[in-house]
Amino acid sequence: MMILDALLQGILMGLLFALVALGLNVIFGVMDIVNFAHGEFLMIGMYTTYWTSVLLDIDPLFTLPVAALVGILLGLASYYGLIKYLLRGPAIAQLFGTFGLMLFLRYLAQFLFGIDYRIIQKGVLIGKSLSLGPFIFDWTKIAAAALSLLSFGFVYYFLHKTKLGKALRATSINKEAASYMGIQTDQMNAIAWAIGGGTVGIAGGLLANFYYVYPTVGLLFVMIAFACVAMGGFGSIKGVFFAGILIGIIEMLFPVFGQQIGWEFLGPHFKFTLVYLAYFIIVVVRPQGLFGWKQ
Amino acid sequence: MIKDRGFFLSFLIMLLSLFIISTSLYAEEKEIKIGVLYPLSGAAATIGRDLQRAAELTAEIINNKTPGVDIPMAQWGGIPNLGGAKIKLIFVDHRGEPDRGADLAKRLILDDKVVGLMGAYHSSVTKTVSAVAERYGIPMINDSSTSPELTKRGLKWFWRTTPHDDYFNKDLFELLKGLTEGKVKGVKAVPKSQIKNLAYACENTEWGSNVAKSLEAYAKEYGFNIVKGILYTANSPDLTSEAKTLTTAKPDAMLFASYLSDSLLMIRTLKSMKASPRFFWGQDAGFEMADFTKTLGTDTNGVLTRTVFIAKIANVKKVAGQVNALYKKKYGDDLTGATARSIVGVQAWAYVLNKAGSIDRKAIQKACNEINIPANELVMPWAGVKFDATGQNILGRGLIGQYQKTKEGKIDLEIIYPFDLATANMIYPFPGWK
Amino acid sequence: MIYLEVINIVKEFGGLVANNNVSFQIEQGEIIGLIGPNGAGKTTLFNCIVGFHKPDSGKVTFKGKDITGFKPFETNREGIGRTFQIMKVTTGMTVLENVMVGAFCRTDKRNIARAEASEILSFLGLEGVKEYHINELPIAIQRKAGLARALATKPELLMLDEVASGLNHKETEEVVELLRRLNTEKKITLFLIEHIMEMVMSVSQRLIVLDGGEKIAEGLPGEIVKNENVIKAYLGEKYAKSH
Amino acid sequence: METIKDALDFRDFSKAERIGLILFTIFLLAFPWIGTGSFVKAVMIQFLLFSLFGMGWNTIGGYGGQVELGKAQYVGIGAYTVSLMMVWWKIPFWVSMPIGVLIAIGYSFIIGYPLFRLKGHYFAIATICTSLVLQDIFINWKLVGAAKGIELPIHEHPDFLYMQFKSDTYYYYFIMVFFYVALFYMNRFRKSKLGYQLRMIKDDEEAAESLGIDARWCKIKAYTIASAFVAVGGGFMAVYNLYIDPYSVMDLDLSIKIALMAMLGGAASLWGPIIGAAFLVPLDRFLGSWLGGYKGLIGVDFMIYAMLIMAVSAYQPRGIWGIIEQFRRKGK
Repeated sequence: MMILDALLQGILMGLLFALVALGLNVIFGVMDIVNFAHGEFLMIGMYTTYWTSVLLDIDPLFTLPVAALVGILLGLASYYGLIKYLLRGPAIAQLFGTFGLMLFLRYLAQFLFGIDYRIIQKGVLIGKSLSLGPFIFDWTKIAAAALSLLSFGFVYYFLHKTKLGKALRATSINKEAASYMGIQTDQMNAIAWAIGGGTVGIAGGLLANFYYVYPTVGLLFVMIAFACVAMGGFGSIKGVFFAGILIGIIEMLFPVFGQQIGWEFLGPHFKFTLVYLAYFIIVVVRPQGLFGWKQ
Repeated sequence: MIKDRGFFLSFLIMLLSLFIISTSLYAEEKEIKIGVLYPLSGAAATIGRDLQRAAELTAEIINNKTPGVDIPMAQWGGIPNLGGAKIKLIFVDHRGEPDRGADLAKRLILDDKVVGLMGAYHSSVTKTVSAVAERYGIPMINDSSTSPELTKRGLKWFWRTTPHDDYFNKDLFELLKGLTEGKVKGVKAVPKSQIKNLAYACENTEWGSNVAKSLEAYAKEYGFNIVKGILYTANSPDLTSEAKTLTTAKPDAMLFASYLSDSLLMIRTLKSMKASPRFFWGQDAGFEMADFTKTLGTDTNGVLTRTVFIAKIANVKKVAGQVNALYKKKYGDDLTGATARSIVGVQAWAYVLNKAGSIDRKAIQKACNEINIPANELVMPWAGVKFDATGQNILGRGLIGQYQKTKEGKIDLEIIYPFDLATANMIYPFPGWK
Repeated sequence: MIYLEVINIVKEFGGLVANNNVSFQIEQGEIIGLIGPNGAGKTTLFNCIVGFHKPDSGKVTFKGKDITGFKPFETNREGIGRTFQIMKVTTGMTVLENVMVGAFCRTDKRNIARAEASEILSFLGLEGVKEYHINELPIAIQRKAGLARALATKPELLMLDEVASGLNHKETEEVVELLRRLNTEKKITLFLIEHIMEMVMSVSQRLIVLDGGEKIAEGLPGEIVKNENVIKAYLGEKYAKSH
Repeated sequence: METIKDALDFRDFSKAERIGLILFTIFLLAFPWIGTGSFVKAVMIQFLLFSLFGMGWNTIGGYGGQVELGKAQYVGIGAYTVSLMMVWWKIPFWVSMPIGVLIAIGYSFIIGYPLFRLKGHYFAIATICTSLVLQDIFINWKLVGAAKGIELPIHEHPDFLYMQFKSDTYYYYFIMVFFYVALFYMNRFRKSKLGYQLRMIKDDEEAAESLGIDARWCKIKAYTIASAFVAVGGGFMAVYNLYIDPYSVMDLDLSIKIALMAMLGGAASLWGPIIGAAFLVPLDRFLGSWLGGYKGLIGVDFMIYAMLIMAVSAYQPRGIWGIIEQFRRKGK
């Protein structure tokens, strides 16, 4: 029973991890850039929801469009302000460019909003949970999971069914070929950043429903998001989805499982170690990740 | 070619001038300088800011005659035995990094020529800083690190005013024992079977793991039963599995050692699981910070925290109320355990300097070993400040407070333990969340 | 002993057959051309021989030794060198350094490597550009530098991937001349993929033609031009019939 | 003999660079006597230490072009070996440090073998993961002090064997010796067969393979060299700070800092990591020390730091050394 419970909780949490990682993956897929500042995008999404809901006194769930919009704008601003210039350099310079962006955003937030922890107190879902027999689920997490599914559905639909999405995918598969076909790489990149920023903005908005906000909060999630994207395969939407769930399950199930069979070393203090280890093993066996096609 | 050489020269000059500026900025002044190392940025920035505020306030009280505070030092207007010299605190930010702390300690000692050091909050940073102090033979008074090991290292230049974690954990078990004996204000004796099973979750740092170890030891000594103990990774994005493990063990009491971020998440997570232990205790740190109640609001009703200072102490201790009023007026918050400790730290420095009557290192060392600050001059509910041979203050003691909802729906921290200082009836059992 | 033998190589990429049952032999000292329309599987075949791809089935032997599934650096150590159609733009290394890397393949000493590299560069008439970075040079010289790099590993068999593409007429002639000299003076067996028919006809002693992953013809240049299958493959069905 | 001559041979550099090196050496030698304060000296020690780390990283990250972000685990291995051997068996630094280096080499082989199956971003994230896993293991491993870390006993009297001195000046000169050994080694390395092969791999791995280079093996070798360098620095950190814990010697931040300094200074050049450390270490320490204590300015030092990183990455991906070379080319 506990195992089943842990499994379900893990899937809920995993969906959220996947949503956080989704934007990172879209950006990577199109441009081959790992965005270190992704966690800070998340943080800004969270602050957006926090401030709009507190200042305008509306339910945090209704602030999601604002969070998404801010995310999109942030993505575009980052692209045109910095990333475009980084593209000339080698991978490592790109990595550190986004690393600089990460530091900048983090401490800008600290400068503007102070170092206090903030948490949203009021909201239709906040603090409420759903009891189903022996299982108890947090409503905010259920909502987050549902919206995560929705976002995945939307992004998948966008990439596979719309003209723009197809162009985006063409760019991600082969830049040169795409540019021969008249697709403007620059525009595609910007769109990727907009989608990346938007989805992570939504993720931040959802997270703010049950998570505290402070300037370095992104740090907690970004490593998980990295592992998630890399485990699933860079650039694969399907991959990031399943990898997120897998990470959620590993993180939730192993400690419980370990306790049940009395293996203390599997305890909660090792739960993320197990995630990283799982990533390492998976990529060593399958160097392109679970669903990736590029190396 | 010429251009090249020019570049290198200018590069060297730049480097050199950087060094020269850095040294000249800290030119000598005619004050008694105490170097204070706090985490002013980084993950613990919130607490570092509060600590700095409290320390500054205390220095102001000492340096200027402050009416309305019934501590002799408030009327000093400087250190009397040093010709009214003012205390100047030099704050540096170690960001919680031990090696940065050590470097800054060297700066304070050799560049700023401080008379002594204070800080550093994180036990790990205190370790490197005190090693530097020991190497250079500069006295260091530690105000706020609670790792028991710090005073077990045979250092000759290190003193600690605050009680350490072993004291606090012992307090907890005294409270539990008191519950079974009916000593707690407002609660009838509870049968031991109702409170026997304990579970703890401690963060996996040097502090948290020490707390866990000592909880295990005291549980044995006092005849309680630990049904589940977990160490978890600090700053975790998700604590569901930890909370789950705790709740499924169905303990009577849940005990925590967490910094702020984890304590917030833990409460939220347990709330969503409708956890309902009878007793809910946090070992300071996250649980006693101003941000804890500010962020969680009434969700904290009934939560116990160990601390060394509670604003309500003003009811039983006049000076505490006076200093707290000053602090609140200036910064809007009540004093907490951490900030009050910082006050005592600066105060201890003032008394030591006054007793030594000189800024000679040996004289200060001697003064530290002999100092005895009486209880009624402290904001803390302690029996005083007096160091033993290891440098530990043996007269300190802890408090256990409980967050209680007032009629107006606000949250107050009431003293529950020691029993003779209790300011309110204890809410028992823990009301849980609705 | 057969010098290089390729037996029934099959290579598929996700269901797409790139090479199907290709077999042929090369004699020592020959100059062989490998031609075929775009997508015929020429580069894949090269990659299967030198080891960038592992063939799904089939066998490659070199001087009697089975080298199927060898890694590229292993086939190189056996004596097979190769050049690339596209030189990835190198930013960090000069031409000399590039060639030295090749020379390091056979020696550990920097001085020896440098001497050998200089020798090869002067053989190819590249002394003048030795200190330039490759991406600063015109394409023809880049190609030559790539050739020099491969030559520095002292290959017995050199596999050239479109060494003349993108070059003008005069440059192409220079390359042809160079290849002949390599073959006669350095006794290197040459195996080249080429698009430019004129060039490949003039330099090759024998030709192998691939289409759709299969070998459709093999023979002397004169024969190949008249081969029905080849004309069909190159110019389309219609043209072949009317011809 | 020839090796040493090679290591000391700077003839292929421009005259300006050689003069610069000589001036720099004189400056370093004279530095403790210039009369600057101890904080500056401590910063200089950090600078030399991070140059050492950076030069190590430069083998795999700069010359080899691999995005390696897990060097902190080797700092940890070096630091822990020295500390544990000193605490448990009283083994002097000069014995335990080389052993630490050997352990680092062994461990880097074991981890490098699977690691270099990976490429690009998979590799980068895998290096972070291995470092985090090792850190977590040390955080939970009771035998090695777990999260508490290890304190080294403070000796009453200066002790060369255990590297215990009262004044930073001694530490300064020791790290300076390590620094120069590393510098000379790197000077040889960049001209060595492995150095050339790595640069080829960085430019074009396929072409490198076709030139008879076993790319994976080369990368493992470079990774091992880098690890050895970093482990030396780790050992030094232990005796210098007298206290280590998994958070300070194995943190991701440290890994990133090491790579960042080398990259920002100019990867794949001899001077790059040194220049990077010369800029970032003082910037980090001084800005933190100046601005850190002022109210209302929390985070400003980081923002300046961050803007500098962004500016260099965007303007000249080859780092500060790249900018200098660019100007020199223009000057010609």
